[in-house]
Amino acid sequence: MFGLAWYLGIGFVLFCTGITVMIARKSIVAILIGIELILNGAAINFVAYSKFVTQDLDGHIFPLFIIIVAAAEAAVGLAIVIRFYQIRETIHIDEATQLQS
Amino acid sequence: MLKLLSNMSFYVPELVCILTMCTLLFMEAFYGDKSKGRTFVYITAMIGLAIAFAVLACSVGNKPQPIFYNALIIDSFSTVMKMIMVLGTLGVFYLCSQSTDIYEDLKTEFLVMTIGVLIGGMLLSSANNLLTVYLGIETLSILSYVLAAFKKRDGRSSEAGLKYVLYGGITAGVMLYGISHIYGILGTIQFSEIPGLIKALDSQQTLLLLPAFVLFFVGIGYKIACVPFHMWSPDVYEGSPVPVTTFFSIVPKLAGMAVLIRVTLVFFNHDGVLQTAWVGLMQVLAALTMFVGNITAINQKSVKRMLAFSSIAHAGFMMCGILVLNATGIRAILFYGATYLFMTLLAFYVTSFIIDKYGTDDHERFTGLISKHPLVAISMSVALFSLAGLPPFSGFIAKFNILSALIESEKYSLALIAVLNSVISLYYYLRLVKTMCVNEADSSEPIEGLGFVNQAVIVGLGIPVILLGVFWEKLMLVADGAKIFIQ
Amino acid sequence: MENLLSCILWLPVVGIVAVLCTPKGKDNAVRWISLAVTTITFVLTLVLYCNFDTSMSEMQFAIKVPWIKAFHIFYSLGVDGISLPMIILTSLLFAICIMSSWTITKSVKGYFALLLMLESSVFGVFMSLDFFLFYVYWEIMLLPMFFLIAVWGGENREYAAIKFFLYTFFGSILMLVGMVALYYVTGQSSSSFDILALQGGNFTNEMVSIFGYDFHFNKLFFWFMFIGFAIKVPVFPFHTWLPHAHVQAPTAVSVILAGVLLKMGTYGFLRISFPIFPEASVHYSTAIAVLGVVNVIYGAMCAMAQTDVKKLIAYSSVSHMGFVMLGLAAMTVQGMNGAVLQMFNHGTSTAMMFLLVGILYERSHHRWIIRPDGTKGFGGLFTQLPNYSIIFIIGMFASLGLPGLSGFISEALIFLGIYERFTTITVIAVFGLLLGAAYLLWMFKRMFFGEVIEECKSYTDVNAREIFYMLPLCIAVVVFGVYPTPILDIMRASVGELVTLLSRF
Amino acid sequence: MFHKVLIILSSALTVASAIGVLVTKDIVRACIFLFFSLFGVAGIYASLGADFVAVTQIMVYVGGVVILMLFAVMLTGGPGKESAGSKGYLLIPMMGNKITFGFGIFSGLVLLLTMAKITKSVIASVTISEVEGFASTVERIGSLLVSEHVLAFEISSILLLGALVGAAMIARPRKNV
Amino acid sequence: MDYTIGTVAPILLFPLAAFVINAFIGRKLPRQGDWVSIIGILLSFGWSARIFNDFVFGHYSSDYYVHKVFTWIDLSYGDFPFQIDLGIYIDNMTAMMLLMVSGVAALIHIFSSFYMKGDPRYGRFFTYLSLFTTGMLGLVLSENLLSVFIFWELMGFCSYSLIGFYYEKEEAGNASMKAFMTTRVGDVCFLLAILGIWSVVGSVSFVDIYNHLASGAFEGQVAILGIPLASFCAFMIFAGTIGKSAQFPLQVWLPDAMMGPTPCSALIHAATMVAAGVYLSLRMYPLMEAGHLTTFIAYIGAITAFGAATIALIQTDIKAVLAYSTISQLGYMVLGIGVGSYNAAFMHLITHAVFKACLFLSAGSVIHSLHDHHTHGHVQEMPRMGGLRKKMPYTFLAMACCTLAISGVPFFSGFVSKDRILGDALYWGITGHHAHWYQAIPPILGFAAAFLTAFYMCRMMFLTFFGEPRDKELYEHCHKEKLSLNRNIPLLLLAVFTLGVWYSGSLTGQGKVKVAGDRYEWFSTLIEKPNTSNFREYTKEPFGLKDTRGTVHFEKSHYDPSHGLSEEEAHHVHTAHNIGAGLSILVAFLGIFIAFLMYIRKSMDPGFWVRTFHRWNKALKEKYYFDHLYIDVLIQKVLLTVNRLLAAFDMGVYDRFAIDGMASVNRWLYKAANFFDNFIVDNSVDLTGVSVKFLNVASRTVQSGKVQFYFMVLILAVSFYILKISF
Repeated sequence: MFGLAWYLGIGFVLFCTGITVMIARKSIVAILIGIELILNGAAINFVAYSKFVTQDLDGHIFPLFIIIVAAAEAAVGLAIVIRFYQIRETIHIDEATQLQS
Repeated sequence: MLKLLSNMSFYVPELVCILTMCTLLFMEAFYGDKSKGRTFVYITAMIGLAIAFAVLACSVGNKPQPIFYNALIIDSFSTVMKMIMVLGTLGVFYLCSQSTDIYEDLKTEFLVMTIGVLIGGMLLSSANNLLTVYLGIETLSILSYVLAAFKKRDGRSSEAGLKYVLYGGITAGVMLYGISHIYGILGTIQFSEIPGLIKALDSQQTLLLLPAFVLFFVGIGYKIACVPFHMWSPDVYEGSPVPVTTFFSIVPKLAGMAVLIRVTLVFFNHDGVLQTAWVGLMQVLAALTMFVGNITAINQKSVKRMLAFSSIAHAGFMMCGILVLNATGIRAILFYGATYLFMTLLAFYVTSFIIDKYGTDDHERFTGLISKHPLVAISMSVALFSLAGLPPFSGFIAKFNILSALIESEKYSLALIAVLNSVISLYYYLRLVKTMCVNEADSSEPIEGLGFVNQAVIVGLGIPVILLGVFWEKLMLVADGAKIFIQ
Repeated sequence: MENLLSCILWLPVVGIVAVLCTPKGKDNAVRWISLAVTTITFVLTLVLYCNFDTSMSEMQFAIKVPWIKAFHIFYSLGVDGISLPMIILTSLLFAICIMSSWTITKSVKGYFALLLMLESSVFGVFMSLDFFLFYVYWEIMLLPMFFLIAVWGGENREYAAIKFFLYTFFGSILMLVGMVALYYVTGQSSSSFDILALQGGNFTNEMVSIFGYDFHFNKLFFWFMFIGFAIKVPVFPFHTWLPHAHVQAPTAVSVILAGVLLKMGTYGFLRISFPIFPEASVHYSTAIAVLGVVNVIYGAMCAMAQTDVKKLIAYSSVSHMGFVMLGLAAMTVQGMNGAVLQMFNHGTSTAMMFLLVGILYERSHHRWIIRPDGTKGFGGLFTQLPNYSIIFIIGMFASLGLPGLSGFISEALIFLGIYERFTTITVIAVFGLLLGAAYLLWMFKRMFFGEVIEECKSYTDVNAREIFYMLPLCIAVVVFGVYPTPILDIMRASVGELVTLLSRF
Repeated sequence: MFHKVLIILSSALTVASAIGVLVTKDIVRACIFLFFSLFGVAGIYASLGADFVAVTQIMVYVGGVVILMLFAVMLTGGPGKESAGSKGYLLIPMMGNKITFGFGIFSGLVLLLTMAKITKSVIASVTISEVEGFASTVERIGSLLVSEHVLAFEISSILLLGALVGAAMIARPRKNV
Repeated sequence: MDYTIGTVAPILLFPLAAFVINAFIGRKLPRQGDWVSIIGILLSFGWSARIFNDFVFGHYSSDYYVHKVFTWIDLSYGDFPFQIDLGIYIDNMTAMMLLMVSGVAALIHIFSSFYMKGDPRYGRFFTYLSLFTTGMLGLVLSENLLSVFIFWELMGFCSYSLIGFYYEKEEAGNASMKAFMTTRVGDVCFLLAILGIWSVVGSVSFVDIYNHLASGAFEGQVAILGIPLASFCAFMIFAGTIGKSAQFPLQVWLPDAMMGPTPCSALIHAATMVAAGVYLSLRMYPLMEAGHLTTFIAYIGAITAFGAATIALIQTDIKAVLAYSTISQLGYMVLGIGVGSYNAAFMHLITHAVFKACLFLSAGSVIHSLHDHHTHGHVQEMPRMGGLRKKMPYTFLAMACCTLAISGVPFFSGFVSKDRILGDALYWGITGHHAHWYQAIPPILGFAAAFLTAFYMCRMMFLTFFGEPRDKELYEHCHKEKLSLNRNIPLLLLAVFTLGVWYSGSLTGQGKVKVAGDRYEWFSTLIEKPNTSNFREYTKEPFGLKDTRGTVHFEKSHYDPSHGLSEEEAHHVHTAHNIGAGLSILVAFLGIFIAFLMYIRKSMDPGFWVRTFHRWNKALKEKYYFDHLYIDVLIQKVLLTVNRLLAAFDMGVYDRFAIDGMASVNRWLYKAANFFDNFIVDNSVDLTGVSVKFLNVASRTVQSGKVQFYFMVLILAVSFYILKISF
């Protein structure tokens, strides 16, 4: 029962939830949270494949770097969010429409 | 260990860059808050890049060499690509030193970030496994986010950074999801093994690989800003300071191109349903990219935004060179990249000085430039005509090469679309030329930024645009020799 | 002798450098330098003419230097009987244009530099034997044209210039596709842009797929080239840039545009389309003839409705170039020779007309035959400007094909050539002559007959400079109207060779 | 047995928390949900035998990123800011409005379908070999990181350095002025 | 006599040289160079006379001709021969034409030096005259249709310039343009004929055409729409004639052409150029026959002759009367061609040239003397004249002779020629064996026109020279005419040649009242229809400085009273001629008599007739509404409207929408994107404030700046593609 399908299913649910969060939520921080969910969904896939299919540790290395990169991205992203907030005093995503044709 | 050290010898350009980056960080620390006299910083940065460039130039034509356990491959293609990127970064450095769009006290950080992005780009252009690709793209992206938001006091710049982060985040996620499946299906992340494995796949797995690859492609497509993943780019380009925009339209784009070429060749180099489907998709995307870029550029008032859209269109052009999947196409892309570099730099240089002077880059601000600074206006016209693809400028030769690659592989429809886009693009470039050279200026007040040196630099950038349009044999040979290496 | 062509080609470029190096404010020096350069060029083309072997159909004075080896591109020049008349015409008209532009005062340096650049590029088009080179020159020509129209033109000049540029660029870009396709279709080993090597059309059976539709290579790319050249000619329905460009352009540029640039289109047919796609050319000659006759009639009818002199003459160019198209469609020696001769003759006569209109414009600053409010724009010029009128009569009657003046012979040859192939079309086209006379005479009547109207009383007759530059054209118009052999002799062999080639299909 | 319980528990935690992120009103709660979700993911890693990854997940992700997020939320006005958006049209709490929600769900569904397609066929096509879990991956990962993936290791340091400098530069108040 | 460049070309070159000299330095010469032109034409006349002498007094053979060519344009290459030859073709007709043209032209030149004296553009007038003479002589000498066409057009140009000679007058401009354009219609047709003939013959040399006609090369050839080529070419050539000779329906230009100076009217629009059309049709007579066009030609001629005569009835301008009479007489010539009266048609051409030139000169003489001191212009209106007989006796004498000639009074040249035409017409249309019912109308119209001619010509004479002066003041100012070399001598010389005896041995021209032997029927003997089979074997000879011909022998011709017909046939013809002669004498005298009654005796009131036929009168005044039809309806209403529409379409519709439309397509795409943004993105992403936003975001595109929309595009695009390839 708890084979590859189970894990891929969880990764899949995380991924979709992440995407939905990114599209539907209006808070920029929430959108950043969505990104984390997506990344985790992908990472689960890696590890699951590593165990059930490829049996090498590349599938473990990848999530490690995903975690690192996600941290860096979150740091930069949040810094920018804060900067944005300092200027616009909002983190509502629909306020970020100064740039348009 | 010895093996790693010997690998290092092929990795000198990157190392030089990293070293430069670190040195700059230290220097900045020593400078402290003294905002003046950063000449030394620039000199250091430029020397660093120049060394990197020299090393790269010396190693063009060397035997392909996989290093770091096949994580990277140093072949002529990647070397030439890196050279172009290094040159582009150098150009941006100079622009940064002149531009007031970047705060004086943040210029060192700008250099550091730029070199960081450059390193990511260099990594991408010789990436030989999926992990390196991922890390390269992320390095490129994350540091780019910072660059986009560089103008801290400006809401637009922050917004640009924000959009970049969010868009970059989602695409990175989607790409990773794709990579995870590719890894699952093929069982490896090494490019050197992939072609063989793909050949061995049964038809069902083959069909499966394509969706996974499409997800993977989202990450690259967003870097080169191809339709439909382009939507961030006009906003980001517009919001970012000019040197950053300049940088974005050159280095990340070319890096994305490089990795796209390599990935495409790795995955789709042998005939079959996979290749047909992918090439078909790429054709549509390339055509769409050109159309959307050009058509949207038509009505833009802001020159920077116009150039942003036009750079989308140029990406479409370069994609044409990829989908022919042969040496002619790669050669054409390298040529395109090299010429595109000079034209874009020139166009952005001029735009930058205009923005510095007037605060906006509205079309009208260019009015009567010819009477104020004839040489600059002429150079700018040359760049614009070249971007449109008019002989005898290098842009024409670049398009000609792409076209011949397309026609050689009998992609006449795409060739037709490409040339038609060339006509459309001429329309908006021509409008700007008209504004500069035909319309009368309201005042003959000169633009202070355009001193003798800067004019000389601008004209100097114009020279290769013309020269490469006439004597392009040498560059052609270089590009032709820059074979991509895939096991 | 081998470098004579290069000399002619690059001399104007030397002129550009000289012009740009003249110190500020020395406008007269700029003018004299340009005049000297163009005059020397003209003399050189006469040297070319004197040394030309009329019995040969091959390229002469040929020079071939590798340019881009990777693409087999050569700097390859040469002239034959088709291009030589055009080159002579070009150099003559440019010298005249420089003289006629003496009164230009707005950024003199730029103006003359651009004119010289234009001259060089036009020479390039007429001399190139390498398709790539041909294309490059073809496009370069657009740049000076654009600026000349856009900066020194009339009130609506920017629109006209952009339109001209885009239109032509659109055409040439299709040509570019065709050119590259030709390069690859000949097979990798013999890939080449050499126009002469491509002749004969050995790719009949190739198929090309565009948007899922299959086409014969031959026919498809014939049309690509056709559109490229047709826009330049301009052939209906690609003609609408011409009235705008002509009306807005300064006099000298109109002259060049009508006198030389339009010929590049038909020259393209003769040099590229017909030799390279003989089969398709023969196959589609009916279409070319039909377009030609539409040009003739449509141009003439539109001209008749114009109230602006320059626009009228612009449309007359459309009409007259239709005759050239007819001659090309004939594909007989008389028709083809007639077409080439008509290219030359139209060059001289229409240049006269535009120069005359320009002269008038300098005095009147308007060009209305009848103003929009219905009053006469000019009247009684015959009385007011007797010498001008005589020159005008010569130009006008040459233009409407009066025997004894140049236009007639070429038109007659064209008709003689085409009648056997396309009788009905000829019958229609001949009536174009009637319309042609109608609009010119109508204009002439309105402007020259009757009492001198108040406004025209201040006009001065042509001065010595104007007479001086009109004289060569008058002489050419009359002499070649009576004795065209000097020109026909040059082109006979080359055209004959082309007809021989076409007759095999 | 323990294995199965671990799997079920962590899976449930992951999925439930993820959905919590999606529907919760409060941005702070969303962060908390994220925390749980990531924790669950760590459990899944553990259940897959990826002990090193699981630990890293907890340390870096759960410990670092989420805290960062919380800081960000606090710095940008704290909880409830989203609902107090200037628009004032929030029909469903935390969800923008009906239409965005609807579109989000629609996109999610389309994506669901798509990914399900992929996942289904992946499962159908890859050859699954049942294996015993790895004894311990730490050593091997360690050696891999200094041999095969040394480059990635090194590059990530550059990346982190850059991100550090960049984030600091952006977030800190202006140097002068 | 040799036929070389030296002996033939001077005929052309003298006037040409005079033209060139006058054109460039005429103004600086004494007397503005009129003497140059006069000497030129006199020399030309001398050379023509030599040729005439050789032909008529030397060879005296109807078959004798000289044909010499040189290559003008040679485009032959490989298997494609093509060359255009020019050269001379001289036969009896040419010789006579040469003499007539150069003679009449010489006299008119001389007269011009009187008439144009004091004109500000005196020199330029002679320049044009010389050019014109060159053209006409060249046309006559031409050996092929193409060179005929060239000279034909050249004359057209001269005609244009001379009609517009007084260019200060707006009407002169209109008239000259009208003349040029109307004849150009014919010219264009002529060009088509040349093309058609060339396609079969491979050249347009007369000799080649005759040759090919004889060998039947035209048979079975079709031009367009199934029309046989011979008919097509014949019609097109005849259309040229219609244009140039002002035949119905293109007669409209000739009356207006009287805007030009009177000598030019005399030379161009009476004696020579308009006759060139007839000359061309005569040359191409075999083609007309082969094309079965003769009936048509006869009809056209008859209609023209009658119609113009009727219009002439009511004209009051002395030159207008002459203009219409010219049209009418040209109609006779064409009628002659149509009915196969080749010889007589040509004779009428010659006789008409002489008397009509004389009439015009006389009219010029009259006009010149009548100077209105109020308007400072010459008077041409007959109602203001009257009684001038006493003031200008010489002019009167000349004009009277000519009037008698044109009226067809026996012993005058007009009778000789016209009567033969009428006789032949009668035979052809009514009494002959081959006469069909539909052929009856032309002869009837011909006789009617003869009556009208006599009437209106005498009316003109009576109104001008007889009765009491109607404008006393004008009369008083008119000086008494003194015999002067350049005024009266040309008139009187021409008047002498209006006597019939010069043209025919019999005084009536019908061979009835013979005053000399058959030898004096030289005209009839020497001019015969071209016998095409004679040209089966001929060789071109080079036209050079030396005559390379061997001695050519031709049998001297003899007068054949039966015209080569059988005894019985000839009898019929003679009968018809006799009837015709009687009839035409009758109608001529009747016409004169009625005119006498009306204008001398005043016993008949012209006004009565005008009132009775007032509708008819109106039609005549409006010249049968042709001008209205052509200018107002065809050109103004139809052609110009079409042109304006086309031009408007070209710039207003085609250019704007189709070409500039490319730009608007882009704009449209842009707008569509906007629409997309407004309705989909905006309404969906945030529904509120739709109404406000609706206006606000009007300028937005897909690039709405909304990141989440970007996400959606991304996701949907990817999903779409993956779903597409998966299913």
